[in-house]
Amino acid sequence: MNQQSTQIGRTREQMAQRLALDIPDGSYVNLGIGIPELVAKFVPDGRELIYHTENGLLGMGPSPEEGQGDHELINAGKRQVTAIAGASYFHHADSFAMIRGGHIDLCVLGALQIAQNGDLANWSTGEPDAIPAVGGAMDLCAGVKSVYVITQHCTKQGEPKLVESCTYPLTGLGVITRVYTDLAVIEVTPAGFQLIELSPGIKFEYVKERTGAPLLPIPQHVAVK
Amino acid sequence: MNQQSTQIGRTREQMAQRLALDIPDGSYVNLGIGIPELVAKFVPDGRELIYHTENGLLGMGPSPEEGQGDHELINAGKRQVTAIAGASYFHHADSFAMIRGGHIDLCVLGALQIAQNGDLANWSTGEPDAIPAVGGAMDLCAGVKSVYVITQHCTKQGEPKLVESCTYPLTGLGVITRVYTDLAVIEVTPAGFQLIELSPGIKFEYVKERTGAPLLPIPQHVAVK
Amino acid sequence: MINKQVASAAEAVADVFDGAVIMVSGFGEAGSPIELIHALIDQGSRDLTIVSNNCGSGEVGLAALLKAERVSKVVCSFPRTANSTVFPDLYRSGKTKLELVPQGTLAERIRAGGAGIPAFYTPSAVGTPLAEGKETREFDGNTFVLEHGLRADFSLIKGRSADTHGNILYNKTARNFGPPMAMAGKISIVQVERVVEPGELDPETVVTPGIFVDRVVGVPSPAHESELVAAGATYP
Amino acid sequence: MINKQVASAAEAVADVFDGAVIMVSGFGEAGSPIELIHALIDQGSRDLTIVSNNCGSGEVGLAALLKAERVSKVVCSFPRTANSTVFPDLYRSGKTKLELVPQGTLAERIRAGGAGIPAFYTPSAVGTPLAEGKETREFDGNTFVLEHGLRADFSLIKGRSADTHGNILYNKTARNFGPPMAMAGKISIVQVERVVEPGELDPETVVTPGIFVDRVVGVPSPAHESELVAAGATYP
Repeated sequence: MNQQSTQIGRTREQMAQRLALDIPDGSYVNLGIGIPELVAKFVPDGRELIYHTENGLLGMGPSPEEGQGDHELINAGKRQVTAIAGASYFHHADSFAMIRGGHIDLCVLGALQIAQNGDLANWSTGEPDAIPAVGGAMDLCAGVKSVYVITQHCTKQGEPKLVESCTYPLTGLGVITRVYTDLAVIEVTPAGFQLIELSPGIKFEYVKERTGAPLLPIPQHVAVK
Repeated sequence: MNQQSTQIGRTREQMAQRLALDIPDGSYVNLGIGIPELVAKFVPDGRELIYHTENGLLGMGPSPEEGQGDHELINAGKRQVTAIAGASYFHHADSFAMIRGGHIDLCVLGALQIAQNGDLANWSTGEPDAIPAVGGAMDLCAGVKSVYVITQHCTKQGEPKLVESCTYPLTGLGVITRVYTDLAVIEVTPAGFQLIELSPGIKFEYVKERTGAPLLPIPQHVAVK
Repeated sequence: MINKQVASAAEAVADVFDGAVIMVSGFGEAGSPIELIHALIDQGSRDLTIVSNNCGSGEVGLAALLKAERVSKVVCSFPRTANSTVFPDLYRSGKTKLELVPQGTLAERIRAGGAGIPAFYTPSAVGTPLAEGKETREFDGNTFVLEHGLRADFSLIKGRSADTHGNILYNKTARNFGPPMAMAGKISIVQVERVVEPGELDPETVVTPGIFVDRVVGVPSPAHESELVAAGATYP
Repeated sequence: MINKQVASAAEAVADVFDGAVIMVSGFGEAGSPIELIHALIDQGSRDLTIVSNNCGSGEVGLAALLKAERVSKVVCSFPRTANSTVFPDLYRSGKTKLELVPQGTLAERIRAGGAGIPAFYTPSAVGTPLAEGKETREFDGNTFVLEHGLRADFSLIKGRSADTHGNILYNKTARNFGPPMAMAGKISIVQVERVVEPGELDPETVVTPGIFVDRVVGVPSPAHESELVAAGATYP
């Protein structure tokens, strides 16, 4: 449904920038691979976030200058990164103690499907010949205080990613509280998907048609952030 | 029964020295408080042992010179010690991972009672007004590869410490494999207490009378070590 | 900007509430955060549960907190000391309850609490009075006892150095229970001799990463419990 | 005298036996002990179970061991890589089995194995296919799954520096699975760039204490997997 030539709604960068606005100063944040990684570029002035990468670094900084990287200083996506002043290295058992023990404030993940009860499917399409691979996604879902999703509203084939219930294998149950897409910001509430904000130029009906479960309109008393 | 003025059998130092002979080169060793601590003084020439103290030091060395100690470099008995070259510090969860995980070769403990099946009681006399305190003894019994006891053969009241079954609350079940006393070296076998060696000047009958369970004589085919 | 340093021990413990569960680092005097404990005595909260390996000595630090009858329960591996009758008197009078835990089980329960592990099986104490009434289970023919993770409302910890992000280094065997307690405390408070700027600690040598630490207090010359006891000191 | 240094990677892995369970450190190329793995390829043991976060890339290191059809099973959180078809081909042909484990559960199972904990409860994977058939239990109203400790016959680990007592330092995020795998290996073998005498490493900064390490091998200039893959290298 999305047109390839004309951008409708937010770009990936704009989605990341929008999400970044909602992260409080001083948060410990784990960013998944892909669009979530872009969030780090858009932290508003005056806020300081500490990035955790599950392969053993707290205080992850941006990519190194060309030729300045270290093969053994990488992020969860296996790309070379840097370490900020105040960083620390630790082993995997300690790293996932941070995750599982509820010490990380926010995790931002990509998604295949998000159900209206907050279930997330993001690790497997369940195809019989696919090579299963899960990484740390289930641990992040199980342990991090808040888990946000950042994703295109629909698949490349135009199928809704926000659904009544996930058909793909689950990553975590009832854990997603916010979804940031190219079209909207949506909160997952006990009543289901609750629209919080439309992307510039996007109408409610347009989002509703592309959402695979009931979508509650922006309530009168909620101010747009 | 022991006479106060005339030493019968080995002194505390001699017991420790005798036990030290049986510790292989390169062993990781945890020494309990009291007589066990003396073992470190008698390591034979040419052998190197690494001492673990459960409060977070591997490579414990002897007491510091007068005035050279650190209030925060102490052993499990809360006395100041030193650290050898090659030492390492670690926290309590890691320290007991070493103990519980079977990484320590030998632990030497004191005892209130040792049963013929290898049960040890060494933490409580079970008196109703006693303040219970256990420390790390149960963890050492549960996790260390070999647990030896070094103790006087009898209590100050002349009661046997080697018994058919412990009447005091247990520390560990079936864990003691050797007992070094002032009178003898005794192995705990599936058949019960097996005399391995008599202290100089001590007769089998003398030890047998002071042992609260059957004592098997030194077998013909066992060479005295 | 992240800056976890607070101005004083008093400020650091100001929000401790009646009935709180408080972990206190230390093995004997090594790692005992005496200045934080004294601030807690001044602060006044009551009915506390203290999780600590020992119960202090003399009438300073942890023993002084107990003596002030502010502690209703201790979770501890070795509450006896040669030079303090504070805990024994409270225990015998029934004023302070004791949950006696083998030292390694105590350390592991604290680490588990901080690591999001609600329960685990351990071989320690199987068949002894300290496993009585607890669930046991066999794995590979051996018997283990089920033990539960421990968390605290506050952890009071002594380190040596910190940066303002809360990264902590310790001194020798004073490290002991500090790192797992920092993990298990909902609010973890660390007193250190020296507070530095981020970047001054080598990230390879940080023992407790700042994510586990909420407040850092500079106490440049901390007291040694044994010296206070030898001098006959009491608190307050 | 204690001296854990062995002369070569070949000597270090000489006693690996058919059917052994082998833990291999590394997350991507960081911390992957390529020289030890290549020595294991030369050594010839078969029917191995490999416990490692990934399955290597290209046709060097772990991927080369797999390619040589020496591995009957992998225990792993993320066996896919963009630049290797080795594991996918083996998996689809049924030649290599896969036990897929969430990354944090994998790390904790290894640590538990090394710490004498036979089993623990974790919230990770509850309600997902990776918890199917596993025992679950509620604590405080939340559901957890029972997971078991893992041990290995051998652990192959990459560190940066060691002393002859086996104390190990690591490099940055190459630390990853090294410390828990050193704990969990019955025989733990560590390759490092530099081997020094006892006393040259600061005891406060040692990451893996020597008690967890059996053999140390000096590999002064270890290869980087990504460079080998970029150069189209294969092994042997």
